[in-house]
Amino acid sequence: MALELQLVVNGIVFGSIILLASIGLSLLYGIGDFANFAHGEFLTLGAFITFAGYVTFGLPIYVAGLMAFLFVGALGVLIDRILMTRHRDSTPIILLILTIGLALFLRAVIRLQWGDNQRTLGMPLERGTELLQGSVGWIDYGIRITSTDIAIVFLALVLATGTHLFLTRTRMGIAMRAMSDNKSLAKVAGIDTDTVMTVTWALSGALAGTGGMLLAMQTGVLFPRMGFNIVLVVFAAVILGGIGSPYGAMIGAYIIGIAQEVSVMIPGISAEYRYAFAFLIMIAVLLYKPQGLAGGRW
Amino acid sequence: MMTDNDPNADDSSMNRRPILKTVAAGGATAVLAGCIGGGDGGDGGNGDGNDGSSDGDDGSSDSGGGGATYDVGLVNPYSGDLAPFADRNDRGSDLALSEINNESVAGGKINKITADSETTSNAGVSASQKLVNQEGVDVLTGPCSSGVAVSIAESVTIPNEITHIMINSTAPGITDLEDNGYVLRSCPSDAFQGQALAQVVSDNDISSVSLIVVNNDYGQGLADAFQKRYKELGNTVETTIPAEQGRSSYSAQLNEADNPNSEGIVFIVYPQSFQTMIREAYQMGIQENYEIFGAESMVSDEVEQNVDPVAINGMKGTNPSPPIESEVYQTFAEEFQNEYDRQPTVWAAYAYDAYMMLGLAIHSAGEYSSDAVANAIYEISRPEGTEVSSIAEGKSELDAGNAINYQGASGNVNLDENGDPSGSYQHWEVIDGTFEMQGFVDTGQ
Amino acid sequence: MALLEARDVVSGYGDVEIIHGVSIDVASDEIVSIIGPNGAGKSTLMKTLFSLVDCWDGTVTFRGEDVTHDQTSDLSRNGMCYVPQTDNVFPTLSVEENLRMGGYILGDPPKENYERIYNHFPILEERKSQQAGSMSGGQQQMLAIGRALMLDPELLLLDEPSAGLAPDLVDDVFEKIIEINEDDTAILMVEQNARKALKFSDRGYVLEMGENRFEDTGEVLLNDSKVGELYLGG
Amino acid sequence: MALSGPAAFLVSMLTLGGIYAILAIGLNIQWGQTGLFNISVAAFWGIGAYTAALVSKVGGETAFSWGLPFLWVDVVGFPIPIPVAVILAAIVSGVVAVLIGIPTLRLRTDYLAIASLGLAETIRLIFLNEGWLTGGGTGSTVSNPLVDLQYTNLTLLVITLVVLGIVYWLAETGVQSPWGRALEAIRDDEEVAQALGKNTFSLKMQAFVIGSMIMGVAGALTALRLNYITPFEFIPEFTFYVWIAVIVGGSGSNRGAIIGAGFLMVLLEGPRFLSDFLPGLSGSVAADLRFLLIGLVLMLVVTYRPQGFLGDKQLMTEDNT
Repeated sequence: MALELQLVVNGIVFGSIILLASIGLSLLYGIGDFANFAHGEFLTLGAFITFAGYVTFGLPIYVAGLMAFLFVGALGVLIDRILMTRHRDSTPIILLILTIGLALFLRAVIRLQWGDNQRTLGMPLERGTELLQGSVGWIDYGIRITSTDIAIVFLALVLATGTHLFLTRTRMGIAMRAMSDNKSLAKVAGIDTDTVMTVTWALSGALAGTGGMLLAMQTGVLFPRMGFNIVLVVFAAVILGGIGSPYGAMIGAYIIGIAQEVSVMIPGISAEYRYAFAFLIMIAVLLYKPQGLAGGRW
Repeated sequence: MMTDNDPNADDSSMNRRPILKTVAAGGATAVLAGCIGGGDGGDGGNGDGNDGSSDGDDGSSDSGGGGATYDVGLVNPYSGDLAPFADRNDRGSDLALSEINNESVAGGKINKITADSETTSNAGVSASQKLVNQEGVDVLTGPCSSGVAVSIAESVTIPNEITHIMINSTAPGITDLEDNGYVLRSCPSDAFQGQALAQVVSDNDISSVSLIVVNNDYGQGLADAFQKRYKELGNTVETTIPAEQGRSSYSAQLNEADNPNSEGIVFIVYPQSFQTMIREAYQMGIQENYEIFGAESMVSDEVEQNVDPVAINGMKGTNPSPPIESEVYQTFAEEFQNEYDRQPTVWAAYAYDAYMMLGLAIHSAGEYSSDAVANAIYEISRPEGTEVSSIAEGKSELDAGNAINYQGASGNVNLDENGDPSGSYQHWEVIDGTFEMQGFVDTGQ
Repeated sequence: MALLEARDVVSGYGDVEIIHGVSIDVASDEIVSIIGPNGAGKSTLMKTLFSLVDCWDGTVTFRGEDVTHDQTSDLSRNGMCYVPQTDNVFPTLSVEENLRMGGYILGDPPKENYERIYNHFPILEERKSQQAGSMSGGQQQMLAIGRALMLDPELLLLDEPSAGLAPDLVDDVFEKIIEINEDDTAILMVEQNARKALKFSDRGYVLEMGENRFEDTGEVLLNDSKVGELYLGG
Repeated sequence: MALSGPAAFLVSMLTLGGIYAILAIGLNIQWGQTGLFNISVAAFWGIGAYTAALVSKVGGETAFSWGLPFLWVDVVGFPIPIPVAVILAAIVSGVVAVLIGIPTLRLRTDYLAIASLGLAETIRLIFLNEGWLTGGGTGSTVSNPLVDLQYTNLTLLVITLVVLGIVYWLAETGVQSPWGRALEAIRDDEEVAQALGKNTFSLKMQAFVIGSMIMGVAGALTALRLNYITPFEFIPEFTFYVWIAVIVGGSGSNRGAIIGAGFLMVLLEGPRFLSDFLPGLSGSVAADLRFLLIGLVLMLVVTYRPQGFLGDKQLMTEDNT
């Protein structure tokens, strides 16, 4: 039967995967003030770039991951320069529709490049190491962890920490937070909001690209809809944490990740409903605390 | 639509078959005409009404003998969830078409026109409307998923009296469609495989299992058939766990399947999800404790190439038997390999057979129209004729006035009165990471 | 030549013209106030001067150069800074980060810029790691001014610096403004609190319906019976 | 049967276009009129379709033997006309809309968007996993009495156009009424509307429920068009399609919604003819190019004509959040 603690561990791993995507989405949401529906495609692209590096070119996985980070980051810059500069004053709804168009476009490009057949990273299989066998009452706290799990959690946390340092220590990072706080004041203060926006796209893309790599490592298979399939959960994490707050997104990602997994312990709820469970938590939190858990704070 | 309400459709079809055979020997056309006539009174009018578009074709095929073109539609999931199947259907059908059009049938060539079903009924119906009404095809093939197939059959092909050959739609429910004989399949119903799989699991002395099932028409249909037979054999299904395709993790499903009362886990999912599942199952140490079984959907290059053998070695399951040892299949596989530089899947074989049967049926009928194909396709596949496996053989036998029995790459493709080929299944075991066929399953029926 | 010269400025929002041709001068050592009833277009004028609102007609020159259509960031770089009336600090940034953003254009502003501001507003140094949003209204106003001073501007535009402050804080703010002015920064401010503003100002303009009404030294305006009756609440 | 050739194709496309137009009008009441950012169109569409499918099956044989007009369906021995199946679809959609509206309509715009998207996905999972009710992944047959008619598709087209006409008339009447103006007030500034003494929650709920009911009606028609429905019809992409229709046609305009639906049909179905002009194109490449084109057109439209063809310019180009 299910090992209860194992579910929590699985949740942490899944939470780590959506963590990077959530931070990136939240940054764009906060600073650009719109929901980027193409974010799922960023993830997919990150996964496929990793595939291209690791499988097609035979590079080490971390080099492939770095490629995903850089490539999707660069794509973010490209999108911002070509498409988004015209839309600096557009309403959120225009931007939302725009990103839906972008999502369809990117997914078609991914299909044209890599086809519809699923691809596999072919990472070596590994049996999870057993830790902490035993149980207390009905709670079985035995867990198994693989080095991939650890790598995923580690990498996600390293990048999250890096993002935190960037946002709090660098001039550009603080400018991003300032712009998220108050766009017009940022302009008044002489902040080059155009550049800040471009950097935000780059960072958001780069984090999503790496998130895509983690997703590919976890699932093992790649397909053009993979990012879109989890983007709703990413949105749930972002909203749960409070839109525009990357720290909230971190909390949100882990809560959603763990809650989803643990939800299978509820009797009578099929495993298929765990995505629904993520949304129900989100809505419950919104009703109780409409600003999200972080209350709009950074 | 399920008018038959026959709770035991499989058995009844078994019972009825000998009768059909007997009558068919006397005159298959009469039986089929009867079948079609059974729908509504407008039989005579059908031919006329239908031929608004195909008259031109008939004319050219009759007169020319050299340059006629027979438009056949293929609704294929080029996008959407089942997109990976589209290329298989294209490869299999193109391979058949190159042979058909080399030889020419009834003095003409088959022209395949494709349209995207997007794996949804809304788009699939639009796509087939375009093929049937805009392009004027007389025969429609595809699409992939059974749900879309039924929508198209009910909304487009049956009302338009278009012969509809399904290539990958294996849902048992399709057998019972009230189709006036227009709906045929080149793939067997999963009702048969469910029985075979139940037999294999039971024969391995596994008396209780957890099922992980992709929750679509394919998975549910197969799981139902499995469950029914498995219980008849005196075993128990502990839980049936639905799993949607395309998820990034199935650990929750696997945890649920990890049930102390189960001795085995049966996967009825597509390769894509299976690769994720088996990876997680291995990490969780699940196959240490359970015997693992799988349906035919596992048997694929993807799984062989991408899954580490240690994770799947010893796994067992069933596969509709392309008679791998048979010459027909060997030739098919060889040509396929030459053409596409890869091994064919069973799905490519079904697509290949659908088009081969179509080609032979056109030649046998001597004309191209929906009704002519629907009738002739039974004739060229029935067991009484000379066995043939290529267009050239078939043509020479037919031209000599002999009845033929097409032997397909996917099996003997003898269509029953519901337009279904009977399935025969091999059981396989994964040895050193490859699916090794172990011989045919005797379902005892 | 005055530091800032606005001539016949016309501007507005969308299709609505709000400023119908206003002229204003600020000399390099002055404190100048713009007063007038609600809806007179005082804030719009400020925003027009700072290029936050498009100038439809007329010219604005700063240090003799035409800056009518300059970008706000160029204006800041060249010595004109602006403090909005409300939402004038970044609430989730710390005090120090707010100041750092004030000096964004300089790259990383040197230490003495911070020190100059901490000298004017010691409270900001005490609270430099506190989140700006959690400070009192008066402290936020000081931070807002401090932020604008990071670039050491020659001209500071203040939109209602006393808005929403308790009466005893208002004097504090004005005293700080004088202090800043003595530090070689010209001040142009819009004030609701007209009487007090004029008292502290060298000169004042009275605006009504988007047009100049009166213009004189602060003292004269304060004592002008007509101005007093119409705009200073008797 | 009966109709064949390009005419039949046209009939089928017009029917689908009509269904999209109905969906778009429903969404327009919610978004264009009231400013509700609803991304659960597919869910209500599906609820309508499943309701119609279930209703149609209740009686088994249809009431033809009663010699009644063809629009009648038999339910538990009691013959009811198809419009009743359609109305039932609307009612069920409306009830679900109330249940969803209670927790979500108080949320701010973008939260409502994501919350409704989540609920739509939840509803799709229910379609998929509650097999006892919906047939699960296998799908559900629709006992469509129309298939026994001589002009099945034409009849459905006529029904669709009649429904579209009624829905359009209702929506236009609503727009002109004080009720419609109250909704616009909420759209333009909810706080002001509240200050004017409007019960904004109740008004928003009304708009949400009515819009959702219209979507449910479109679902019932879809069930009649497809004759067989599966949960895979009601994926989020279809919600986006309806949004495209509304945005391109012009938010706030019901006529625009219809034009937008027409544009959507050209966008979705037009590229099917791409392969006619590019014969060498493989099926999957053509499909990919089609979506490439859809994405591109969408981006171009909102970039160069954000208010759509007939839209309220202010709604789309000025930030009123």
